[in-house]
Amino acid sequence: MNQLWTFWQNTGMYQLSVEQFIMILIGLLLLYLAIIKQFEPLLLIPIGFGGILSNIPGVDIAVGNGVLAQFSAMGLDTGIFPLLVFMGIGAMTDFGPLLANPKTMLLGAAAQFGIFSTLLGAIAMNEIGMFDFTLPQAAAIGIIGGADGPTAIYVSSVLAPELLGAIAVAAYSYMALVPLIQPPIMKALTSQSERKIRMRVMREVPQTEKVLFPLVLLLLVALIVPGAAPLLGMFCFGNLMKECRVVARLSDTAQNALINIATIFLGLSVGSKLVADEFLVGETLGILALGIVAFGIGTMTGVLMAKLMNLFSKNKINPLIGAAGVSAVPMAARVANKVGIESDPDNFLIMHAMGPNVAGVIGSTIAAGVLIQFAAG
Amino acid sequence: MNQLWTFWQNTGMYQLSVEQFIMILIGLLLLYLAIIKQFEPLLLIPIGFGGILSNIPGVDIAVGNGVLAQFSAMGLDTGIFPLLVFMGIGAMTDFGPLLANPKTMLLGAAAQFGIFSTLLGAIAMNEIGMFDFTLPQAAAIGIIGGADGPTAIYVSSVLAPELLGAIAVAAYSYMALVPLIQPPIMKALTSQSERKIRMRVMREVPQTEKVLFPLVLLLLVALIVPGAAPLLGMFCFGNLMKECRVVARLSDTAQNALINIATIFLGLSVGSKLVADEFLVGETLGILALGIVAFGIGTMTGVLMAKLMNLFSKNKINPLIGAAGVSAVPMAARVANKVGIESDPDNFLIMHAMGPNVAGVIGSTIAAGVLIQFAAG
Amino acid sequence: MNQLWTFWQNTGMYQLSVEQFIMILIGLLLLYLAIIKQFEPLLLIPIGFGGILSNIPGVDIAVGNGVLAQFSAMGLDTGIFPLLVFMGIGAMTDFGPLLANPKTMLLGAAAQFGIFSTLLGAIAMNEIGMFDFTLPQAAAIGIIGGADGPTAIYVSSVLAPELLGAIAVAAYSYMALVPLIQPPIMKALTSQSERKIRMRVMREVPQTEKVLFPLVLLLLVALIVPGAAPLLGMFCFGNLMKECRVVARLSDTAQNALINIATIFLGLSVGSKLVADEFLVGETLGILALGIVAFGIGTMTGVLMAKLMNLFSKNKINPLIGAAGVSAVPMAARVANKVGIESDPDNFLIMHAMGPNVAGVIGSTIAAGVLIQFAAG
Amino acid sequence: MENILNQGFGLALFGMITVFSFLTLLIIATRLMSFLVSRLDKEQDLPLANTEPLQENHPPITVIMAAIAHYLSRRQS
Amino acid sequence: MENILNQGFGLALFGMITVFSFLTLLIIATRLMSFLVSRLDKEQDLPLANTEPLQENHPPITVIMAAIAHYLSRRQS
Amino acid sequence: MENILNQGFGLALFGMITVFSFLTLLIIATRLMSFLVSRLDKEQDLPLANTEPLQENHPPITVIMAAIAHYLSRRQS
Ligand code: NA
Ligand code: NA
Ligand code: NA
Repeated sequence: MNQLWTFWQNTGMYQLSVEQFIMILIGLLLLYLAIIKQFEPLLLIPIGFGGILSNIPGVDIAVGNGVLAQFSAMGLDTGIFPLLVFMGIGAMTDFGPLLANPKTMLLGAAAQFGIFSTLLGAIAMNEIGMFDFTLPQAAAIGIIGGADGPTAIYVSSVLAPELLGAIAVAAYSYMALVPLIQPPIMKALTSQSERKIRMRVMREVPQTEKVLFPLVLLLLVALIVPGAAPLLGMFCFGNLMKECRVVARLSDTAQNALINIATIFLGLSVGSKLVADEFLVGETLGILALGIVAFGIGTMTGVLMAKLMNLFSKNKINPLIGAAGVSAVPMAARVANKVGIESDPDNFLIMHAMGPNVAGVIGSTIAAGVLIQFAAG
Repeated sequence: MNQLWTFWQNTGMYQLSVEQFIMILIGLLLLYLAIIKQFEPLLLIPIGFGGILSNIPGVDIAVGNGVLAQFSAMGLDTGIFPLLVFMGIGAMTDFGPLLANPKTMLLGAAAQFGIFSTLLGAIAMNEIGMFDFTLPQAAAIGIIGGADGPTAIYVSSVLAPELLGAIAVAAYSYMALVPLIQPPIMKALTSQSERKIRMRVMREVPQTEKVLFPLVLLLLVALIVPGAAPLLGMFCFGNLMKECRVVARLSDTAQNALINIATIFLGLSVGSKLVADEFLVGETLGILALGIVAFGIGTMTGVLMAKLMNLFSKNKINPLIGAAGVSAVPMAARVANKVGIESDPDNFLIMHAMGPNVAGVIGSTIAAGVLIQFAAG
Repeated sequence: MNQLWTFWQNTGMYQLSVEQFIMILIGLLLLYLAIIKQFEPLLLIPIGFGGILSNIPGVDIAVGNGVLAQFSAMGLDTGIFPLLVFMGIGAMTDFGPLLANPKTMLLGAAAQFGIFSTLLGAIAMNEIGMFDFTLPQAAAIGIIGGADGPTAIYVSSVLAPELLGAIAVAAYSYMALVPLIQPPIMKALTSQSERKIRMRVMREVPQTEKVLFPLVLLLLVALIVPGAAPLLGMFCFGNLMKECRVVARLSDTAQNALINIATIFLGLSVGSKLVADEFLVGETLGILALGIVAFGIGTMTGVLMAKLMNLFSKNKINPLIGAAGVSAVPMAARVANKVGIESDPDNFLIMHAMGPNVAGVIGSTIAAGVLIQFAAG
Repeated sequence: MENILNQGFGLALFGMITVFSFLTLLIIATRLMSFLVSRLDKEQDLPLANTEPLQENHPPITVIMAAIAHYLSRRQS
Repeated sequence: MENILNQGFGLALFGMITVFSFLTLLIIATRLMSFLVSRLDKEQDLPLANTEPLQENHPPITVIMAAIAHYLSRRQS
Repeated sequence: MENILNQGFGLALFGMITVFSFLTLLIIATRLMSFLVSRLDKEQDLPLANTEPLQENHPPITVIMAAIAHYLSRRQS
């Protein structure tokens, strides 16, 4: 009888708190979003599942010597997992469209307004007395506007690990919601005739340029924003392995086995941060609210920058591709294409949008470098 | 001359002890079993080879900063390697046959008698004065009856790391011997007509059920036996990645590169536990003897449970598939099929046996959870 | 304005030292050699890129908690990465040609003169007052003559980690230069008629011998030079996985995903050792000079040994294949073939040269074992 | 000695009960799940494993926000 | 409170300036690179991504040695 | 200085002797192994690399048990 009582005390039912129950529901919701709605399933499935595991009472999984706690200590607190994922993304990225039309980099720059205005938004929430974010926390929240998962996770792990769960969930959820968030903003800011602008056929970029570009980019980062060098360095390394064509086996592994392994571990590690006392707080609501503002502003400034550039240039840019500057590769580029087709069914913008799209990745890592260098506590 | 003497003193020949020599022979025997007899070669080749490496005198391989000692510290003492292997197995497991006929889960439950009777057997050996096993050690020995390699290794690494080598060797050897151990027991307990029972054609299981099942299973574990959550959690995570179909690249990696890497490291780490002073002890004999009893009892109770269920049910179960409840996936299911064919060449039991077979995996992890929760020192 | 000044102080341009600038140029040169000249790109691309990253000022990449410092601590200081690479090479190696003609092992032995004469050369440089190498340092420099990357890196990581960067760069660069270094030496030491010697068609080696060979080799190492057991053990393990044919999935992973991942990490880790104050020293010049001597002497003694063996044997060996005894698999074997074809366009030596080529790998690991056992500080 | 024997019997008995109870509950839960799925499937095709992502006007992420807000408000009161 | 507001504005302003400056410089550097590549390509075909390794009589590894030697000699003088 | 020179010569001499001795022994061992394999092969086909696992009535795992038992009994006596 005594043993039965001990058993009962050891069950999850006895030990489960309301907070853990809610967090398990949130984990299930993330799985639902990932599987049924196909919201960035590669990350949200491990994150959601890890979140459920982390809230099972009576067993150490996300704390102590638990397996997720160990994954987290190994690769999330150290930054290794997001950097390996970023290396793999680099090995999958084609800078060709950007090299064919380098001025679209400015679109990728403009869209980073989303990051910094969100930083200010977080501070404004302090001012009106809602929260009490520190500067590093505000900066980490801002990076959601970069619309780039590994960058957001890396920056939060450095600046505000206590917010990492909420920031990662926000970043990936909104990236998946790009097809809902962006089109109304894009249409509101552009006229029908602007959306019909046809862009010039791109030149073919020689392989030599593609090989040299990651090196040029790395050296420029080294000279100007060294804080962005770990992120951009791993990204450029992956890209160089792909483009140089002499290490195909390494490039293949970086794009497949290695990024997949890192993604599984990264997702579970992020999931281990979805514990009730860090996630079930008002700040999470603030972060989710700020995140959607970040995406909206980034979209807006990207489009407006395109319109501004058109004032000074003969070769008109279709302002819709400015929205792709927020990153969310390749979703945002596809959205630009889709909205374009609505105005002119024969106007395929996808390749033109890939330029600002990858420029947005570069732009967010530069912003990340600045934030890490100057906002660290 | 002096240097020659130093050299001689540094050779393996000079330093080799009788114990190390015997252990190297045992390592070679494991390789023989793995390569020529094809006893679970995926694990026994790394274990056997690691065992040889670990007994080379005059160099630190399995101790200190040796490479196998590092692997072991990294993933065996921490439980990471068996959990990753289990995740991969989850990603290879099809719960379809179990979902088509859920009541066969009871067969997977009954076969776990093997675990607990072996636990009692180990304690009985204490009683007759042969050994002096502690309760955690007896529990770790019992888990051999689970007929599931990663579970056995995980439980021993938690409860009795000093017995891990012997337990892993016993578990994998007997799993390979299932085609020898089981048939006589199965035939002794069943009549010819029972062995000819034909089972109903299974319903086709919709994908939605397959996606939901790992979540249902995880939640039930969380509520009832949280101690089994790390093992079953990783297993269900692997299975969910496979069944949800939206993260095929992660599922592929979990089933290939990642499980293979983890298997290599796990096997070598287990091999590093095959050092003479831990393995060449009477306890190892006891463990090997108890292990075969465990398999035998599990087979027996599985078959008997099927016969018991037939007393109360209209849809008769062929009792041979009860033997598959010990796990040893998929060997035990094949054995059930083979023995069935001997009685009726047209009666293919393999799919029906897969249900209790995977239920046996679930059953052993539940038993493992109970043992970890209540037998830990 | 103050912030602008802070920003300027944080840029790479402000902080970059001349030494770092030179090291970045060296990193770019290594990338040039790897990509355009195809000098061992699998290692030199990660090494070169890692070297650039490590010399970016103002950010911790190769030091402190930087990502490359972490890779290095994880797998280079511990020896794990070179051992995993060596395991993969073992899984790619075919000992068939060596087993068909075992006496060619003596060629692989003779070529190791390169290692020990380089060791003496390093000490001679001390004598003439150029440098002040310790015995472990001289031994680590000598191992360049082994013409085997992972072995060189493993030995330096044990004996002289401060020279690892220079030794790795020298080893891989000269391995790539084998087609330039060897032919003049080979031609100078052989007559036209010797270069035309046709060797007997090889016997077909049964699979059983191929399975047993790695075990025979391992046991002999265990008995005689246990210091070589970690290196040769992992190599033999890889080879056994390949030849035994019952663990094809492990062998595939060892040859692909795992060796590729280990190569990426190993290269970046070696790159992290290319920091100015360790690399930009006179000793590096000495190491590079000694390295080429090592390759030259190894080539010479390999060829001379073949000529010596021909004095005592009826079955003449083409002395060109002696040069393949330096390892540099499979480049040196190809060079032997190419030089042979110049004298007799129908005389294909490639398969005959593979024997001494892989024997050279064994020879260098034995030499490495001796050096580690007897030269360690 | 007495002690470990008793403990062992307790653990064995109790372990088997747990295993059986768990798998029995799992049978029930599985049957329930299968039943619900079959009913659901009749009413509507589940959009599982479509390659085209679905988007709606009410992004479900708002559910997270609502849940947290509700939880926080309840906790305060 | 004042303080973090000021810091935030400073960081935001300064961050956007950096992002824009960086990408502007990157445009210039990229254009320059493309220009140089196009001129180089006209003069000679770059041997990029040939499968056959190229070897010359002046192995470029000597460049490393020359560079280090030059650096060391300059440092001493 | 003397010292390291002597040590170096000793190590070099001794290292080459070891390398040669080892590979000479390896030649002998390899030849012996090949000879034994060829004799064995004539008498019976080795079941190597069959896909079908073989099972016998005397499971070789008993050899492990016998070996340990023998070792333990010898140690006690
Ligand atoms: Na971005
Ligand atoms: Na089982
Ligand atoms: Na060699």
